[in-house]
Amino acid sequence: MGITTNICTVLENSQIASGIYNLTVKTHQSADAKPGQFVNIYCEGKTLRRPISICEIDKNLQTLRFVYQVKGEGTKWLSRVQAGQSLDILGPLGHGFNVSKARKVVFVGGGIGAPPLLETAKQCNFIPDAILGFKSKDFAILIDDFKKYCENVQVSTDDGSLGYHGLVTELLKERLQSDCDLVCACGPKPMLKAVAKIAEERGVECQVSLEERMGCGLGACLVCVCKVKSGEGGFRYAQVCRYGPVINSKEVVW
Amino acid sequence: MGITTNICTVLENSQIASGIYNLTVKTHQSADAKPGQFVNIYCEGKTLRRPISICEIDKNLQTLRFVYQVKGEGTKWLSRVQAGQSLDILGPLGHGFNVSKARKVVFVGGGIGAPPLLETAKQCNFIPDAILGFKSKDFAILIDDFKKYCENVQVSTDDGSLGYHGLVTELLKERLQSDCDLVCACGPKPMLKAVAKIAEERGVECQVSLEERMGCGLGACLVCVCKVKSGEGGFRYAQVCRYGPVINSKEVVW
Amino acid sequence: MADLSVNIAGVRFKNPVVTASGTFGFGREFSQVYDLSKLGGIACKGITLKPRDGNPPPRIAETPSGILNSVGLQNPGVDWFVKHEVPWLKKYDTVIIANVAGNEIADYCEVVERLNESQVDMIELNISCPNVKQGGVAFGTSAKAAGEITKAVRNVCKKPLAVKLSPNVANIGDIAAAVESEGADAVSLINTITGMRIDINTRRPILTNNTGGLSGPAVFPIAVRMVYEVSRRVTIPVIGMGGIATWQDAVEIMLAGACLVQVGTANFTDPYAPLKIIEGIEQYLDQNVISSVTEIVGKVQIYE
Amino acid sequence: MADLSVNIAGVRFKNPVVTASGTFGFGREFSQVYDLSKLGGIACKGITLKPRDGNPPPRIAETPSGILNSVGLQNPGVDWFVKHEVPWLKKYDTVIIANVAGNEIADYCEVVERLNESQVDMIELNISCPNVKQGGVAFGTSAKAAGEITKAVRNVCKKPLAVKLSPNVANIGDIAAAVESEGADAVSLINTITGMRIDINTRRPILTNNTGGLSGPAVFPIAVRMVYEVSRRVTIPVIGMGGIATWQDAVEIMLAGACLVQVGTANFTDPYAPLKIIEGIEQYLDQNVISSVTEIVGKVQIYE
Ligand SMILES: Cc1cc2nc3c(=O)[nH]c(=O)nc-3n(C[C@H](O)[C@H](O)[C@H](O)COP(=O)(O)OP(=O)(O)OC[C@H]3O[C@@H](n4cnc5c(N)ncnc54)[C@H](O)[C@@H]3O)c2cc1C
Ligand SMILES: Cc1cc2nc3c(=O)[nH]c(=O)nc-3n(C[C@H](O)[C@H](O)[C@H](O)COP(=O)(O)OP(=O)(O)OC[C@H]3O[C@@H](n4cnc5c(N)ncnc54)[C@H](O)[C@@H]3O)c2cc1C
Ligand SMILES: Cc1cc2nc3c(=O)[nH]c(=O)nc-3n(C[C@H](O)[C@H](O)[C@H](O)COP(=O)(O)O)c2cc1C
Ligand SMILES: Cc1cc2nc3c(=O)[nH]c(=O)nc-3n(C[C@H](O)[C@H](O)[C@H](O)COP(=O)(O)O)c2cc1C
Ligand code: FES
Ligand code: FES
Repeated sequence: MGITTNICTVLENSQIASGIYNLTVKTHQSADAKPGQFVNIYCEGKTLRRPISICEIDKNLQTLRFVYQVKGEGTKWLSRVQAGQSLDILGPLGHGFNVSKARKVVFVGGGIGAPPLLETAKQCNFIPDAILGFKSKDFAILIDDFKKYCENVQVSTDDGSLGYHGLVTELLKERLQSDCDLVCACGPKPMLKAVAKIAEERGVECQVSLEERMGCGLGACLVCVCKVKSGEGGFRYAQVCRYGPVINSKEVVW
Repeated sequence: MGITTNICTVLENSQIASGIYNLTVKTHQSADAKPGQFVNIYCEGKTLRRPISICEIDKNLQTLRFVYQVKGEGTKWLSRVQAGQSLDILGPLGHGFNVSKARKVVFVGGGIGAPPLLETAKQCNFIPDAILGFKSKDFAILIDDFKKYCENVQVSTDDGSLGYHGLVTELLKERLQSDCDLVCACGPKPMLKAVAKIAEERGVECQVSLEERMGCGLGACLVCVCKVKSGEGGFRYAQVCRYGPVINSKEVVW
Repeated sequence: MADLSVNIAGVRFKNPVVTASGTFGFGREFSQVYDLSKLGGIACKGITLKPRDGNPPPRIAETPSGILNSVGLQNPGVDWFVKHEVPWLKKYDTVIIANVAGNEIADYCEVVERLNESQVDMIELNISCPNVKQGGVAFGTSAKAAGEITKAVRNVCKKPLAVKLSPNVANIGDIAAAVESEGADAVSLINTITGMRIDINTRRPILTNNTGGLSGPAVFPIAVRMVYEVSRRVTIPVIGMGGIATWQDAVEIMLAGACLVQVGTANFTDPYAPLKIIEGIEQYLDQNVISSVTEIVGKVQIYE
Repeated sequence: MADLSVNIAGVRFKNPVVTASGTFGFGREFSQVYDLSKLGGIACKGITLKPRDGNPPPRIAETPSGILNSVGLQNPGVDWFVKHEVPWLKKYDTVIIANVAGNEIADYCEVVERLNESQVDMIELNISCPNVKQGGVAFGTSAKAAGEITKAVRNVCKKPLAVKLSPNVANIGDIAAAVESEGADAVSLINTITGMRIDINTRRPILTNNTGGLSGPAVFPIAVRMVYEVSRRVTIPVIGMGGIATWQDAVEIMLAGACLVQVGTANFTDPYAPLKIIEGIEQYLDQNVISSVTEIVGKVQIYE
């Protein structure tokens, strides 16, 4: 009975960047949560829950932290929930990053892909590095948080309004000239594909966190599938919610 | 352009009896409102607005007062709206009571039928009387308000927990032995039918406020009809929202 | 500013938003709320040869994101309509669509003949009303019957003729093709889908008619699919409706193939819905630098 | 305490709540959330003769009070099902319903023959899946085709046989009557209604399959009406589903004529929905002093 829904209390829900919110809830689900896992949040009036990655886990305080961007109606509703109100959360769900065997991890986060990497960074055996890319300064998040757990935190923006003017992949290419045995990435699919290619070309393992539209969030309904390699040049559809959301990049059929 | 929707501000929304709420909003729609009219309130997530009678009109303060009972999902949502929040109201709608020609009006209110009678009582040329019936003490509302504008306010409850133990119709029969030239009634249909019969038998005019499930609230969609007499022993369907909600009892085909 | 006008069968609509039959009466009531000349058109309440009482109330029930109605074609008859309603509506600068219903083909034809002499701009043949015992939806659920009635009416009809299809069918494309081949100038869809609600306390249906027609946002994905299917089967214009509540919905169903949209149930949720939809479409076109609304019609790019 | 058990075609369900095919896999995942023995039964994901990949993602879109899905019968094939899933599910004290799909009648028969030797308690013939190119819904939209496939399968089927009907038809009563006369032990309805959504920014369908099947509360009034219609046409038990999300919905569709209910999309909104529905039904019966759930079946008192 590892997975439960819990009507938990919202401790904080406030805007931290343009359209991006920080949500902290008190829930016993923190006990089982692992970095890179996600939860499925019930949004009033919506048939489907919204999947949101776990950004930080505090087992002592029994809290989970999330960082989410308002996209459509569900996240808009979520952004209006106030501290003290309750929220119905299903989780923890899926498989997260596995950093236990790595010596030097480089995290690559694109935009709202940064959150799930933060807890993972905290749980590395050795101090990792991070490369975070954003559209612009207004959307930059979690930089100071990553600095707490990483040696080097490099930031890039598409418009140059903060840090390096360009793509995370350019910073990653440079970074991979020195020591690194695992890249963990989360962000838009084209970025993940590019990151995976760079890492694979250099023989570095790469784990990517995927996104797909979901139904049950548990693995039962088969709506959230992605193509993973299977057999000789073949593929099969695996559930992002259960087989993933984090998958070794070599398995993914892009 | 007499009818508008207005996103108005809620000044008060609080429970005044078991499951019954008092709602006051600030709106320019008060300028055109007449006693016995109603408004159609938008409830979030609901396709249909909820019709609620106007209980009091304050043209100076530009406010409308409503008293409503929580029945299903719409009114439940309404009961959670807080002072300071806004509400989308369509109105004022329909035709109310006409007391301008009456010398002595007796109001008969059953349960949540009492509210529309209050503003009407205020606007009588001569001081009226009122008979208010409730299921029990816990559901009794507006007694003190009616006392402000009425000479005699009699109260009955089904279980005897307050006032007369019995039905309003029994009190009405007694009351109609003395002076009265108009009965205005609002409440459940069986009560209205009984009240109308009593008044008509005594040759007293009777106006009743009807309820029916509504669509547009304007008279266009023809979903809210009631049978009114037409031709020789015939009937036609008239829109409660436009032809009513207040109708002379002699017109109604019960 | 984008051109919002649309031409269908020689009739010019100043914008593609029409209020749907049965939700807007003959316009009188809504004229108290806003100026009807702002609308692309008004599809009037369904009319029959003789006045009709309709079904006993309750005639409406709410459902998740929708409603059921069982009005049953209450209307004052075609003669009253032509004499009292059409001349009044003519004061406004908007297209008048008469919605015609009946029990038998002969009724439909007779109503249409009387409308020929009126000032209505277009006729919408309602062969899809689920709330009357005879006729109504029966004509709309077989391609043969739909073709026959279209043929008969086409013979007598001097106005542009749209046929309004029922969604209660296995293959709406077949029905659309049948009415096209018998001379319809346009098809409108969807009418309501038959549904039922029961009060679990009284154990009685909520509607005294037992069943009613489902409309509102709940049916929108079905409407989009049917408009898409029909617009790939016929070359005549498709008038799309069913659950349109926002300008985004209107754009979506136009991308699926609708030249014109009708807004029904949304009038109950917000009487200004049609005006907000017109404004929204205009802004969408301007923001996307599209010069005419006709350019988005059917432009969904499907996956092969 | 009311008796919640229901018998259909010799199969005893401890309560009338079954999880609907395709929303619950083979139970493994939900077994991490609660004890599957609490359920009346589990209708397993549709299985075919050979394993199937299904359609490319995205396979789901949200709609007002509903969803569209286009999974397209991804499944590991009947042999895997019989070997790995059924024995595992047998650990639980609940009825196992195998949901069978295919391209041709011969496929269906072959799958059923392999299931004959398994421990599944009942077979549900899915002749109504709108998300596959061949077969699927085609069998479900004509009474003739539905009757034929039922007849062929009935001949080889040694288990109690329910046939799952498509709502994408003009007259579901006719189809139900046809499958009854060819030997079905029960009918289940409704499967999903074909719908479509388009992203107005990309102008592409949200589903890579272009269209998908609508389910969830939006379709509930349609399901109630169809269950009502079918239960008046046939004497075999009706298994009702489509948008059931609360115990009130379950009671309502049972009043309309369903002996058993299936809960699908609601599992996504709340994984505990089936358990809450079981509890709610029990309380409703107790409060109304009804000793057995079977007493409410079909007890709607319609208006004449
Ligand atoms: C495993 C996983 C983890 C995620 N973690 C985060 C996170 O930490 N922070 C964050 O801001 N976002 C995250 N997302 C994306 C987030 O789920 C979507 O932005 C959100 O569901 C949008 O809902 P909406 O109601 O605002 O948008 P709408 O467009 O109204 O949603 C409509 C439907 O599409 C689905 N949908 C829309 N966009 C996405 C998407 N990108 N991925 C999956 N489903 C989508 C919705 O869930 C809903 O079912 C994650 C997605 C996944 C799959
Ligand atoms: C002209 C008029 C004036 C009214 N004035 C008042 C008032 O001042 N105070 C008050 O408490 N109630 C009043 N009512 C009744 C009130 O409209 C209903 O109690 C309310 O609509 C119930 O909505 P719900 O969402 O809580 O219930 P639900 O049962 O969830 O509603 C479902 C649908 O049924 C309709 N409905 C349910 N009950 C009624 C009813 N009795 N009359 C009309 N429609 C109904 C709802 O509007 C909605 O469309 C009035 C009704 C009418 C017609
Ligand atoms: C109360 C009501 C009455 C209706 N009456 C008619 C009618 O007389 N003729 C007709 O063709 N359609 C009628 N319809 C169907 C609508 O015109 C429209 O096709 C349907 O409601 C779907 O659109 P919507 O979801 O925007 O309402 C009626 C619908 C409603 C809700
Ligand atoms: C994701 C998904 C997959 C489904 N797969 C199947 C299936 O394999 N076989 C089947 O008969 N029905 C399938 N269905 C239909 C459901 O079993 C059910 O008939 C339908 O969804 C209506 O019920 P609901 O509204 O409770 O979901 C599927 C539905 C969904 C949402
Ligand atoms: S969301 Fe159901 S399998 Fe992933
Ligand atoms: S609610 Fe539309 S006519 Fe009364």
